[in-house]
Amino acid sequence: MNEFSILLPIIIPLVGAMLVIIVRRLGGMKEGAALLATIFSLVTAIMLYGRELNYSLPWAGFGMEFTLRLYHFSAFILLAVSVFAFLITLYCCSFMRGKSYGVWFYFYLLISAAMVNGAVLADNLILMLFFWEGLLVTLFGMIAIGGKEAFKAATKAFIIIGICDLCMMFGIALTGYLAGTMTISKISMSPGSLGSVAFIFLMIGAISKAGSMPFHSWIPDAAVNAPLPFMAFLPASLEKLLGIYFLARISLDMFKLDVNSWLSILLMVIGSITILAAVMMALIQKDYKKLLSYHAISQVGYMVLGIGTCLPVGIVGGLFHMINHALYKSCLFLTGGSVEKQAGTTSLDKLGGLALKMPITFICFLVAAASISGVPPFNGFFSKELVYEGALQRGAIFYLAAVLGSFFTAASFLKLGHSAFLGKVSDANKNVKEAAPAMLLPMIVIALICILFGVYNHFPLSNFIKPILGEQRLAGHEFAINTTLIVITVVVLTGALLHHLFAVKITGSGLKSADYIRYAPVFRGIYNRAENKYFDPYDIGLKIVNVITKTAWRIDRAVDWIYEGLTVRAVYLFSNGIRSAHTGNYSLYIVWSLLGAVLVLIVIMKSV
Amino acid sequence: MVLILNIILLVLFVVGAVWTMMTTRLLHSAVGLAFTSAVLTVLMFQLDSPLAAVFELSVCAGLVSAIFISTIMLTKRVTAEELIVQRKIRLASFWFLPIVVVAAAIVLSLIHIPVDFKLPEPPVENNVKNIMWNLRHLDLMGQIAILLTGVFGVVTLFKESKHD
Amino acid sequence: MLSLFVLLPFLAIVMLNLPLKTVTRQLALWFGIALSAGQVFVVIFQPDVFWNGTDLLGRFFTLRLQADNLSMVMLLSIGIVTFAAILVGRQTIADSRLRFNFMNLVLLSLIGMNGTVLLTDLFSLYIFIEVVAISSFILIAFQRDLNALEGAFKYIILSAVATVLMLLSVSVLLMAAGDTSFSSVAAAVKNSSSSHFVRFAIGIFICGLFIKGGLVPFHGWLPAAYSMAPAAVSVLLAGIVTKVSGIYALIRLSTSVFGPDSSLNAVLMIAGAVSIVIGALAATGQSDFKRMLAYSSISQVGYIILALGCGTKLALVGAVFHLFNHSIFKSLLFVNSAAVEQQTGTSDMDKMGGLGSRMPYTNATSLIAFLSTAGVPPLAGFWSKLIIVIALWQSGYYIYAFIAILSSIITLGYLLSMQRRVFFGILSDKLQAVREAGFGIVFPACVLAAITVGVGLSFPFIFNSFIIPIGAFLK
Amino acid sequence: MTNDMAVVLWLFGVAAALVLIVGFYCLIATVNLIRALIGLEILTKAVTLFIILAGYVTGRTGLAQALAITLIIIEVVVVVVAVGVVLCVFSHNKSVDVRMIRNVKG
Repeated sequence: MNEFSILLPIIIPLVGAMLVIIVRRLGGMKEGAALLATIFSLVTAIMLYGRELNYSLPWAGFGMEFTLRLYHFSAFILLAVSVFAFLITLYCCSFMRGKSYGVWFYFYLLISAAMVNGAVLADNLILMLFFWEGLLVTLFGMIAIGGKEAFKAATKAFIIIGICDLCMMFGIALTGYLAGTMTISKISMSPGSLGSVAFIFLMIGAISKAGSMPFHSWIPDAAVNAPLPFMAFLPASLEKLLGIYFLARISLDMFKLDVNSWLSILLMVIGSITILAAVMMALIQKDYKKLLSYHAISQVGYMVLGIGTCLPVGIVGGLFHMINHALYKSCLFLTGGSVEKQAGTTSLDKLGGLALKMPITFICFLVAAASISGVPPFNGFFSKELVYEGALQRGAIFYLAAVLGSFFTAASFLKLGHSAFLGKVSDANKNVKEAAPAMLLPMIVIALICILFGVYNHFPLSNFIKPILGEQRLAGHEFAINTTLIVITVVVLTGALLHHLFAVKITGSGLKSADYIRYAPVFRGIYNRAENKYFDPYDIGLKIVNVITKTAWRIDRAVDWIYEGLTVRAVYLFSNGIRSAHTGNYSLYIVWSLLGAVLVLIVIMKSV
Repeated sequence: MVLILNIILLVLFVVGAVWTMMTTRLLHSAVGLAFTSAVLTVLMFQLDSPLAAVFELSVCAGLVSAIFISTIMLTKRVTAEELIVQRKIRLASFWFLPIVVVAAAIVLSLIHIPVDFKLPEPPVENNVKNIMWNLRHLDLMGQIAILLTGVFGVVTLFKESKHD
Repeated sequence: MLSLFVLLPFLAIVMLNLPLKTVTRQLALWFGIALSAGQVFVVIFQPDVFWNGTDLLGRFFTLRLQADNLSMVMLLSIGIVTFAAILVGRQTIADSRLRFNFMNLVLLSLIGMNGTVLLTDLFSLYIFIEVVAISSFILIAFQRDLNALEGAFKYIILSAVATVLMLLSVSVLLMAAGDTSFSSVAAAVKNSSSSHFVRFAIGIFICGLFIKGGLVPFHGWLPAAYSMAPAAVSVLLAGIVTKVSGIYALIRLSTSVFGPDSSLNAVLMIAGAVSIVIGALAATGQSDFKRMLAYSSISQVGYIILALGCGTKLALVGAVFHLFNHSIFKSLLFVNSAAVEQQTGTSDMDKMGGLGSRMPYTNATSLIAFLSTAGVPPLAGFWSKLIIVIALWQSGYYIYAFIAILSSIITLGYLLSMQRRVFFGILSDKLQAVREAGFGIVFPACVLAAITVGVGLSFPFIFNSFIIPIGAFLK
Repeated sequence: MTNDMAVVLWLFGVAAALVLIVGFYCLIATVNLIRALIGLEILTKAVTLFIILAGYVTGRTGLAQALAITLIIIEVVVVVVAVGVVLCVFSHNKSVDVRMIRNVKG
């Protein structure tokens, strides 16, 4: 496998995308082509894993070379991306059967896979930016094909991420200027005054891609009307992988954050706020997919918090949480997809009692829900433990936020599970059958991986995550299980269960279990405002833009009037005046001449 | 003695000009013009340039006045009552001409601008005939051209063209 | 052999008026065409037999004529414009007797103009300006139309006022200098330049020439005379008469005789700028074709005087070059107006429209002419205006440069509206009978247009060889 | 410049200037075309006097007379042409009133 093979992860999905279009034209099986492409890319990812490859090509000059670098961290991300791409395509074979936009979905899926591979492999900041923006375009495309309503969400997403990418561009330029070179592997500097500014701008780009708090508002909108596999593919897994990968690269390699720099505190604060605010919003959702999307946002908080601690244990926890979250979040979205496909709707008040009708989906849901809430044997628990330990070392407040977050996560998933799968079967979905096998297979596979990563967690830790930090960082940090933390988490989880049972007894139905929080005195005001998008930066931006365009239009009208109205009328006014002065009476002309002569004489005689 | 004669002549000259302008009847104004021209001739004699004086007398006083009188004859006779109307209009627009002239006379006589440039040395050639005929041929050529223009002017402007 | 310029037309007139009337009556116009074409040929190709051959006539007369580059340019433009005017006259004047008189008068004005351009004496300048003036009075009035007579009368009265002013200053200068030749007057003005009388004389003379040149406060007669004169005469008048008798005299006197004098330059610049602006504004609202062209020529003459007032060598070159260009494209515009008037019978633009389809040549040449007037790049007008603006800028007169540029925009405006109203648009039903003007008018139009385009395109090459030497007359 | 010459210059100058003013006033204020031409003639007389005076003062009476004679001839031709124009106007309007020839305006 010579060094050209590093280009394969980018080229194969692209060729696959073209293939899908061509096959579609000739009337063949577009799903087949897509599957073939994803299998092929999975095989290459597996073969490439564990190799060190470099590839460089002069591209645009001025320090912008087409350099790619494959090492364990990017190989691991490549592997994860190709796994998810394959599973999602498999899932789509049946999910997309009835949909008209199937072709375009596969096309965008393959291209975004290529873009993420490219971004991860890229060793030059500009090249990474190129792929980063490619992903933005495919994201917009994938949401937009969801229909008229989805287009609005697509533009919203495009604008938010677009603006953050602008900040990232500025950050890249600044870093390039400070470091003198654009190749990522060569950049390493301590964040001085200008360096921290560059770090903040890059961080904005990373966490907006990952979808954390300040830039999250497009995800819930997209969740409602974008095609569901998109939610499983991009926001749940790929975006998180890429975003947190870049966050890790800038904080570990490029800027070498250390414990006492205010940037790590900033990261941790953002992480904890994201955890709490997003999960509070998730608690009150009435729609299956919206609830899951808010959870996607809150889980990012854990990762950001983990990396923000700058402690080896925290960073390892954050990275491990990244891969775990990708797993169980996509699995949850897939279960949501099968519920939507079979029951026809995802709003919780119409669902109920599907457990008996769709047993496998229910089991997969249980496994994923347990792991996301951090129930011990599953993978979520272990990565959260590491993050808890890191957060505790850095400050009790962060640890408290993390634990509270997982309490509410557990509560909301109990609510979701109770209202969607348990309870009496409503007559509408009496004859609901189990989802098609092609949809079930990916769910089962992912659930199994969740269990695998949970029980044998030292396997992913030792050969995926630890090498990222390198030996010298990990020296002297063995990850002993901290018993007190485990006890607290177990207590918290049982508390959540009891609270759920108690709330169900009071309100009578799983759905309303969280309503008492919704209408609590303080929370009601915040929730109402949040409901009608009061805090959403995107809508504030829209209002400002509206005002600007109106004033610009008025200025334009004024300039037009001055230009046409004023000058033309003035010229005609003067010309009429002058023309009417010529009365045709020659004695007037003689008077003019004599007056002119007097003036000339005054000027000439005066000068003597 | 000569000075007083000059002053009288100058006053006559100015009064003749003003009278030419003030009279209502056109014929009188033509006669006034001839009179002014005659006074100018005498003045020229005073300034010892006799040739120009004779020329002025014969051409201006004679020929030009003849032209004017003939044109006045050609145009419409002015009836009596039109005369009265014209006199009223004339007085309306010309009554303060003499006042302007008298005021200008007083002003000009008060301000006395000294001749502040040095006069050139006496001329080498002072004989009119010699200057005109030997030194300034270009002027002669110009005069011939003007006379020819006058001829063609008369031919085109006065000749009754066939159609009207 | 400079005197031939003045004597040959005399010979022609005498020959024309010999008793054998019938033969000369038809050939009359060909004499004129031959003479003006000959003059152009002589000036362009400078045959040395003509220029430095023995002046056999000169021995009999002491004419004291003298020609330098400025007079060369003037002689050239006199030749071209007279050639065009005679051709247009041949086409537009129907009555053969009138055509014969027209020819004689044009020859006389040719004598006057050639004389004015070559003479070196202040009083003969007055005489030859009078020759040109009287012949143009008669030329304006010779078709006896009431409006033309009114224009002629106004021109006579104001021209008389101009001559009175000029003679007054000649008498004062005679007192100061003793002789009326340019050199002695220049010497007198130089050594007694601070005296009130001499400055009064300079001022009065300049005002007389302003009236003759038609600059704004003194321009009353110009629109009436130009617009109401017969077609061929307005070509001659607008093309060259006012330029020779007014502008050339101003250039000659203000540079060599009255000497470089700051207050005189200031007066010239103010008069120039005012006439540019008022001429352009007055032309904007016009509905009569020739009256608009009259105001436009006031405005363009303003450019020449503005450059003259600026005083630097480049400015003077710009002024003389613009004078030559303007005489070409202004006479071209009047030739087009003659064609349009002959075909449609009126010069009121509101009654015209869509003539472009029926009169392609006139349309094309008028397009070239008005683009050159407005100063659009490839054409001659642009280069001369460019030189003027650069010269103004270099010598620091930023406001005047700004006025020059701004009003060339207004010029483009009203000429564009003229072109649109006359040539573009749909042909109204009354004008269906309109055909392209006869060869007699189209040929001079094409010649003049060719000159404008030729000078424009070849400007970069002839700039150093022909245009700069024009300034050589400036000491 | 002897002082009696200065006195003569000053006397004749004032008189000629006065006549000049009368001539200009007539040109501007008159209503009759022919009277305008007469005003023109008055102006010419004043100018002739100025030229002769200039000749007398500087002793160049010869040159002054030559110029004056030329001037007179030119003015005669101008008046003849002007009268021709006036007569043509008269043949059109049947009147020599100035207000009748004011229709070329704007």
